[in-house]
Order: sequence, then C-alpha cells, then structure tokens
Amino acid sequence: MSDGAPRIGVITFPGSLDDRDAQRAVTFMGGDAVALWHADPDLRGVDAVVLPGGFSYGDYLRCGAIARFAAVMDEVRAFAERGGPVLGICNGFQILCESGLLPGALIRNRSLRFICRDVFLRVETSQSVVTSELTAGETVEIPVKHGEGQFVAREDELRRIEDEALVVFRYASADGATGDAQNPNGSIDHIAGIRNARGNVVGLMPHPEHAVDPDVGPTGGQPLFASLLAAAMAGAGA
Amino acid sequence: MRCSFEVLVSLKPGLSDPQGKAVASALPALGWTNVSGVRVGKHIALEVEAADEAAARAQVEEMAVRLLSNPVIEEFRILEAEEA
Amino acid sequence: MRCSFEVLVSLKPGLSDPQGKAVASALPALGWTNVSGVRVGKHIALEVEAADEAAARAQVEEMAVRLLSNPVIEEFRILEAEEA
Amino acid sequence: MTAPEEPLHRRLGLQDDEYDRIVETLGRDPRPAELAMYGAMWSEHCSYKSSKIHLKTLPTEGPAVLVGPGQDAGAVDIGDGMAAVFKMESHSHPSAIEPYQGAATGVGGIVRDIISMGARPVALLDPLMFGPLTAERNRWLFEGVVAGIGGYGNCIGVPTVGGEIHFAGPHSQNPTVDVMCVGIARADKLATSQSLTANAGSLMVLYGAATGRDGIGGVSVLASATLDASSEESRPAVQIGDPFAEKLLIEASLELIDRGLLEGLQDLGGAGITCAVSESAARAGMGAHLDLDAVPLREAGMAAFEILTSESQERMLAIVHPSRLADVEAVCARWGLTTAVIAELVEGGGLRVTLGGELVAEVPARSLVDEGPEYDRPMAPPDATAMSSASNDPALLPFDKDVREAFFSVLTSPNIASKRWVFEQYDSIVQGQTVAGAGSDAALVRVPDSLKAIALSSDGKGRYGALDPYLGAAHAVAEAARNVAATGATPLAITNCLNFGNPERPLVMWQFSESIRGMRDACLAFETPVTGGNVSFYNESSGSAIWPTPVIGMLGLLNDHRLRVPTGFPRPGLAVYLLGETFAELGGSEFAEAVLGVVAGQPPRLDLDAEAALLRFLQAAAAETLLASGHDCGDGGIGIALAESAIEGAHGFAVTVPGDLPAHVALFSESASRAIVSVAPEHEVRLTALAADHGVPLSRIGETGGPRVLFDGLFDTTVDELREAYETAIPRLLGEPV
Ligand SMILES: Nc1ncnc2c1ncn2[C@@H]1O[C@H](COP(=O)(O)OP(=O)(O)O)[C@@H](O)[C@H]1O
Ligand SMILES: [Mg+2]
Repeated sequence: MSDGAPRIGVITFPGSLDDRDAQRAVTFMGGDAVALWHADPDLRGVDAVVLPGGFSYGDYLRCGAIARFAAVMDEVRAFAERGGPVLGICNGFQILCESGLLPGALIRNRSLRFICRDVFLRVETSQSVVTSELTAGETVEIPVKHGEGQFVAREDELRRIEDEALVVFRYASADGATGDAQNPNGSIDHIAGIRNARGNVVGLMPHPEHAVDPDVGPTGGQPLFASLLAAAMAGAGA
Repeated sequence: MRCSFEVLVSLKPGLSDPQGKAVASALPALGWTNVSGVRVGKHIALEVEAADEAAARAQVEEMAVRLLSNPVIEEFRILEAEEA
Repeated sequence: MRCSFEVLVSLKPGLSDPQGKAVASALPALGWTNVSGVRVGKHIALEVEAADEAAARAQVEEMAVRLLSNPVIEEFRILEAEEA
Repeated sequence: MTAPEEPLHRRLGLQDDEYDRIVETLGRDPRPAELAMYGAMWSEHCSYKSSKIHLKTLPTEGPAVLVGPGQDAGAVDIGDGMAAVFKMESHSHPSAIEPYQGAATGVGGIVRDIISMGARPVALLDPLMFGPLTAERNRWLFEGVVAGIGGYGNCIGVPTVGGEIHFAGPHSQNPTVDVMCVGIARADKLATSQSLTANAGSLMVLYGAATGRDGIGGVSVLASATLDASSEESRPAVQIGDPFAEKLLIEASLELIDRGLLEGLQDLGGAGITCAVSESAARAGMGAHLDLDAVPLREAGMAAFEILTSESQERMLAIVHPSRLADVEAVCARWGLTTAVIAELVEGGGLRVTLGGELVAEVPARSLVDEGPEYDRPMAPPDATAMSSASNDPALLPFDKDVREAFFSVLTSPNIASKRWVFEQYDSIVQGQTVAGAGSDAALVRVPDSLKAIALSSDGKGRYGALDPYLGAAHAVAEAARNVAATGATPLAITNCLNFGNPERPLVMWQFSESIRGMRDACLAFETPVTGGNVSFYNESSGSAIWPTPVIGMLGLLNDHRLRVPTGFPRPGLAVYLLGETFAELGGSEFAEAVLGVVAGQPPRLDLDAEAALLRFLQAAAAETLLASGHDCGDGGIGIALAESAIEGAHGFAVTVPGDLPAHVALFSESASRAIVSVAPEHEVRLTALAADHGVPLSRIGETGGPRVLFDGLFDTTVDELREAYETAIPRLLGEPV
C-alpha cells in the first residue's frame, strides 16, 4: 500500500467470516489493511481497528460471548480508551456490546430467521468515526445479514442512549422514514448502529464492507470507510 | 470432589423475548389457550472438580457472571449441586 | 389456579453438543481448568391456568413433548411447580 | 425388522453372494469388525453397485476437464492457472428424520468434499423438493431444511447463491435435499490422487471433531453381538452439525495445502475412517496399519466396528510425511483443532486394524475400495396404461376459464412463485464476489482478483421425469445450460445428484437408465461433460417412490463479468424478442398441474441441435453486448418468463403473444429452447442478423416500459400487481403475515 495510507487493522477471531471482505473494502477505499489475529499481544501500531462480521466461536452460547475474552481485546479496550477509532460490524458489534465497550445487546431477530437483504440506514449523527463524511438525515444503502441483530437495552439504558444521541444509524426507507416495514429484525427504536459517548467506538449490524464495490452490491458503505480512514489519519489512537 | 451444577439463564423481565413470543403464539393452534408468561432462556449443565462444594459453587457463580450470562440483559440461577 | 413451571430441555446423551464443546474449550483460557461435561440446552419458563396442579403438570408434559422439545434429539425435565 | 435368525452378514445389508466373496477374498470367515467394514464399503451409498454400469456410459472428457468422476469432486479449467471444483450430494434421508440437522450436515459433507480437493469453497446451491405446502408436515420439513442449510452455510462463510425448489405429492414422505458446493483452487495445487506422493512410513493424521457413535445405525446390529443394550440407547438417530468446527477445518486444511505440508487429503463421509483410510491406502497402492486406540473418542467404550464405521461430522484425514508432522500439528493447533496420528502407510496392500493391542481386522485395502460388487439390475418400463401418452395431452383438454385468472394461478403456484422467503435466509454475499445471486437465471460468482466469473445453475425436472425419464433428464441439462447461457456465460461441465426410488424395483432401474441416457445425449450435444455426482436411491416409502429426479448442477464461465446479461428488464423503451419456437406443448406443464390439475401428456420435445444453437447465440449476443436482458423461458411458459423479467427489473411491457395457437396454449406452452431477451432499438438489426447466422428463430413481440403490463388482446395488469402476487404466494402458504 502507498506510504502515508492509514493502517486499518482487521481482527480475525476463530469463526470470523467477513474479515477478508473488510480488508478488501479498506484497500478498495485507499487504506492499508493489516490482518490482526485474536491471540495477538498487540495491535501492530494500526491507526484504526475493525472487528469484522461472522460467527466467532460459532456464536455458540451468545454472539461475541467467547470472543470478547480474546487476548487482543485488552489491546482494543486500551486503544479505544486512548480515543482510537474502533468499528464493530455485525459480529464485531456483538463483541463490542459483550465487552461493555458499547451499551445494549443483540438478540435473535423478531422473525427468528436469519435475514440477508439490502436495507437503507438513516444517519442520525455525523459525530462518529464512520459518519464524519455524512450529514444527519442522509440515508445510505447497505446489506444486512444476521440472525441475531435485534438491538435491545433496558429502559434506563435506552433512555441514556437516546438522550446522549448515541444512535448512529436507524433502519429506514430510502427517503429516511422509519417504520416496522423498514426494520428487518425488530430492533428497539429501529436502532441499526450506535457509538460510545466519545464517538470513536461504533458498532452496527449492517455490513458496510459489502457496500463499497459497485460490481457486487450497493455503495452505501463507501462514506463509512472514508470517514473511518479520515479518523485513522487523524491518528487519535496513537 | 466433583460437583455437578445447572445454571439457568433467562432474559431480564421487560426485555423482548422473540423465542418466548414464538412459543406463546404457537400454543393456541395446538389447543392450549391457558398458558401465559412464556420465557425462553438457556440451561447449562456442567461439572466442577473442587475442594468442597462451597468452593465449586463460588466458581460457578463467577463463571455465570463472566461468561455464561450477559448481565446487561440476562439473570441467572444456579440449581443445587449434587455430588457426581 | 395458576401454576408456574420450568422446562429444562437438553440434547440427548451421545449426541455431540457443539455449544457445550465451545464453552468447555473457552474455559481454560479464563483460568478454569477444572470444569468438564458442559452441555448447553434450553430453559423455558411458563405459567398454566388449570383446575389443579396435576392437570397443569400433565399439560406441561404434553407441551414439552409436542412443542417445547424435539424428541428426536432432545430430552426434557420439568421443575417442580410452584403456585404463582 | 429383520428376523433374529437372519445371519449377521444379511443384517449388515450384505447379500449371501457378497458374503461368499468376502470369505473368498480373506480365505477365512470374516471377523465382526471386518464384516462391518465390508458392509459399509459395499453398501449402495459407498459402492454405487447398482448405478456403476450405467454411470460408465456418461461423457466425462472435455478440453476444460481437469478432474473427472472418481475423485471427491470434479474440477474444470477456468484459465489463468485456476480451477473450479464442484460437486453435488444428497442428504435427503437424514433430512426426512430431522430436517434442520439433516440439511445442515448435508452442507457440511459436500463442503468437505471440496476442501479435500484443496479448493476454497466459494458457493453453495440447494436444489430442493418437498410435498405440497398445504400439509403441515411438509411445511415443517420445508422450514426446517431451509433453516438448516442457512444455519450451517451462513456460519461457515460460504455464500448460498442459488438453488431451486419444487413441490410435488410424491416427495411428501421423502423430501429431496441436494446441496452443491463450488470451490476455487490454483490448478497446480489441486489435491488429487494423482498428486498423491505418499510412500511407506507416511502417516495418516485424523484432525477435527472427536469420533462418536454417529450414523452407524446400519451396522448397529453388531451391537447385539458385541455390545450391551446401554450403548444401544446412546446411539443417536441423527447428528448435530458443528459449523464452527467446519469453518476451522476449512481454514486449517487450506493452510496445510497452501504450505505444501500434505501428501494427500481426504474427507470423512460415508463409512467414516474405514473409507478414508482404505481409499487413501489403495490410491497410494499400499496398505496401512490403523490403530483405533489413537482415535479421539467422544464416548468411552466404543467397539472397533463403531470407531471404524462412525460417520461423525467435521473430520478430515491428512497423509503426512513424518518430517512434516510437527508443522501439521502446529497449524491445526493454531486453528484449535485436535490431531491424532491414527495410521501409517505400509508396503503391500493389507489394511491391519488394532484396538487395545488386539488385531480386530486384516483385509486387503483394495478389496474394500475397488473390488466391491457391481450389479446389472433388471429393468422394466411402465406398462402402457402409464400417464405418459399422447392420448391425454393437456393441450387437447377443454379450457374455458379466464386466461388472466389462469395466469395468476400459475404465477402464484409455489413452483413458480418467488423463493425470496427461502433465499433471504441465506448469506449470499459473504466473500464479496457475488456478482449475481438469487433472482438471476444463473448465479455469477467472481473469481477473486480477476474479471472472470463462474456461472452456476441447478435444475431438476421431476414432473417431466415422471412422464418420461429420458426427456426429464435431457430437459434438466438443457435448462441448466440455458440458465447459464442467458447470463452470457459459456456452459463448461456438470455435476449431478440422481434422486430415485428402490433400484431393486425394475421400474425404478428403468427410470434410472433412461435418465442416464437423456443426460448423456444432452451433455454430448452441449459439450458439457459430467465431472462427478452422487446417486441417492431408496427414496420411497411403502412402495411409492419419488419422481425420478436427476438434478443437474451446471458450471459455466464468463470471461468478463461486466458483460453479464441481467434477468430483469433494465429500462423502458427496449424491444422484446422471443427466441425459439412455440408449439402446442402443455404436457407436464405448470399450467396443466396448477390450472387443469393434471400431471399428464408428453413433456415438450427437445431438439438438442436447436438448443445448442440457442446457447451459442445467447453467448455471442452477450459478447457483442447486444442484450439488455435475457431470461430462459422454462416452467410456466412465455407469460411467466416475461413477468419474471418485469418484476426483477421493475419495468413493465406491452407484448403480443405470437403464433396462431389458442391463447392459453401459446401463453403456457413449455416448448424447449426458448428465451426472452430485451434489446436497445439500435441493436435490433444486428441481433436479427446474428440470430439468422445461428439459425435461431426469433420474433419481436413488443416493448418494455412503464408500470403497466399488457398482453395484447388477452389481459392487462401492472408490475406491482405481478410482484405482490409473486412475492407473497409462499409466505401466504406458510400462514405468515404479508
Ligand atoms: N432453494 C433455493 N435456494 C437459493 N436460491 C433459490 C432457491 N430456489 C430458487 N432460488 C433462486 O430463485 C431464482 C428462481 O429460481 P428458478 O425459478 O428455479 O429459476 P430457473 O427457473 O431460471 O431455474 C433463481 O435465481 C434461483 O437461484
Ligand atoms: Mg428452475
């Protein structure tokens, strides 16, 4: 990769499936993809970390329940505390919730069925490492593919999430209208993705890495990766 | 000594329980209209090798909190140990 | 009267239990090396409105066979009812 | 239930003459464990004893074929030193008992076939057949099978990009669950028996899951002889798939191959360790010492015959030079997989098996693998009173219903209606190469880091097969090729899964040989050789069998995926052409069953030369970028093909159905070798000329445009109305909110 390109680490856990896809998306968007292994003692000095989609440890017991104990997760936690950009996609989102890096949890879809389809997401804030290049109210088209993507949180927690504007994406129609018909999994308040208070840690169920290459899908994931690369450039995690 | 335990994990009340809903909505069709409050959770059986039951139980508690349940949305109960 | 039951559903012995296996192999890394025989199953809590406990229990038996468990691969146990 | 006085070998499924063969081979009476080994290896499932002599007649050679039948999977050359590896297999019997796990473990099995060739699995397809969804049990089987395929496929990161589903009464008791897996490998890294370099002293390393009492029902009769009743109960009727373990197997196996650490690789499937060890040894022209004490067990106290024939999932066997053992163990450990050296290759052809230090079996490896029985079973065509005859041609039946009504009945018949409810449960995009998935005539999967894409379609024609098994098979090959060509790709080769009843019944055997004949003729005509497949017999209950259903898995190649032709109408203002000719052919049609309620008559004729011409024309037109869309005209006829293109592309059309046939015949005839294409006005002249060059008849039947759908002089509707009917049909049948 060209010098000066931000180095984006993609962690592979046993059972990660979209790790290569995330690396490809990073490269496609001009970043330098660095493969990280769950047992690694460090993050190899990357500028941002992506926890990819998949079924870590088969998603047995609970999605992300076992992966969160991986050696590399201590580094991710420290990196996040330093303000480093961390993106959790699908299973990565679940791992971040299990780790306590993000509030709430993800349970079986309302339909109890796995669902793979393109959906529209309404951007709720540009104050996050994946939406700095977007403006609130915009919509992006990105596929979902998950069986356990229903976001839930206890009432008090949910209130905090909404009050502190931690919701980054909601499932919506192309023109930004939310409703049950647009909500593929029954997530509360149509929540598709959230951030931490600082905005450097983001998790979402949809798969932006499958929405950058126009030959194989929509392109709504491009601005998310562009934002992530920009944040990585800024070097907050160093 | 070796003690066997059973850990029962269930969703905290108030949280939506899609599996419970599915079961509940399947019941009437099968002729059961007198059932309510269906909640579906996990049942984990395991055996622990420890000095005494108290020690074993304390460890299972810790395992339940750290791994077997997600305190954010779940609560758990440990069933009486019986020596294996 | 309204009785609450808990049905514990677990894989028949002899069947491989991928979930149990995954949990078991994760434990040592967390410092727990003394755990064995991990099996992961389902826990279903529900309430039944019936004339008496015997009737309620009989119904739960039937529900467990027909709906709550898959007799081909699972076995179940019903926990003592307590009046709700 | 077999009578207790039955001799052991019969209860193991061995015929008396087969038993005599064993005695002759060994020069003594076989030990129980040896009987179990022969019983498993000489079973229909492992030995193909009833089908072999027929399968031999299939064309297997071709310029693109790198690996033909006989290996774990076939392989074709896709250029740039790359190979596509593919195979289809059935898991119908287990799925009938426990649909979720049965289908899930079916996916696991076929994926391991691809891994064992050294290829990375890149796509799955799932051709399925069930009884009508009006019956509760069929809905349970359908929902369970689909969930099982998704549950396993989604968890191992292999996209399910296509398949098909049909519903028919004869498949109620015996659903047909076939799964096709496709892999991609560097041609020079293909792990085949030719590449087997093992010598005496090489080790056999079993890695993956532990061995339990799985899938040994067949030989469980030995339990009474050798085991107590308690182990009887602990013998599971079905298996639980562990897709996570499979994912680790994929990554570990590919790393082992990539680093050149292996001398051979073999998956464990039917007949378990017995098959893997004896095949590996026989292929190397050697024998082996197998130490059952080294096999990691899931349960204590397993008997030799159980360990030998267990079909526990998620296991692989690697042939490793002793100097590489440490590296192999390290790779597996990194992926969290257990390894065990269970055998060693030895000079001479003997397979020597010990347990607890005792000799439990000693047989020639080849006798298990290559010297199994072969049968030329008696065949008999159905008697004259059978359905298939010109006398009950549906085209001659009176039809006075409203054509519009009939059209919507066909469009919403579960065979035709959208399978979205199914394919949205599958991850069709993981690995990031799915150029076209479900909804396209053939799925297109890009070859990583290239412009190439492989085109995949699976097709079975059960209803035609029921009326005429020769035509059923030939049409299946034709439709699969047409689906591939409609995207602009070149059909290269096929795999198949042959789903039939009891081969000991002459009628079933006749259906089988007719199907093989039809497949053979079609494959020769289209130059798409057979690279492998799978035979599933005994799909019947109480004497009534499933429809004879050979399912074809076609693999094609598109050199530049940017030239792909979509199935849907991409925009308004295009000219719509019908390629091919329409005859009064309603025999075995969707219309006949859905509207007239009969499965009768002769299936459409199939002119193999006309079909081959159409295939060539579709590719040529795509290469010249003349086509805005292309869709094969199959089940349901012209009207349905047009509707599917309109729904898929979200653009309506106005057409006049050509010819002077009665309206319902013209609209619903399923005449072969036809397709619907749309073309930009500026390309019409060239298209017409090209069609003439290829001798493909074509007629301009209308234009695309707007939300409206008009069949001139027949009826009028809208794309939205079509979509609503097409998309909600199956959810409605499942009693879901729509
Ligand atoms: N079981 C299935 N799994 C995945 N995709 C399916 C399945 N059944 C049908 N499809 C998809 O739906 C589309 C229509 O299927 P079908 O009508 O059989 O196509 P065709 O008639 O052109 O062969 C195809 O793209 C096919 O791949
Ligand atoms: Mg079809």
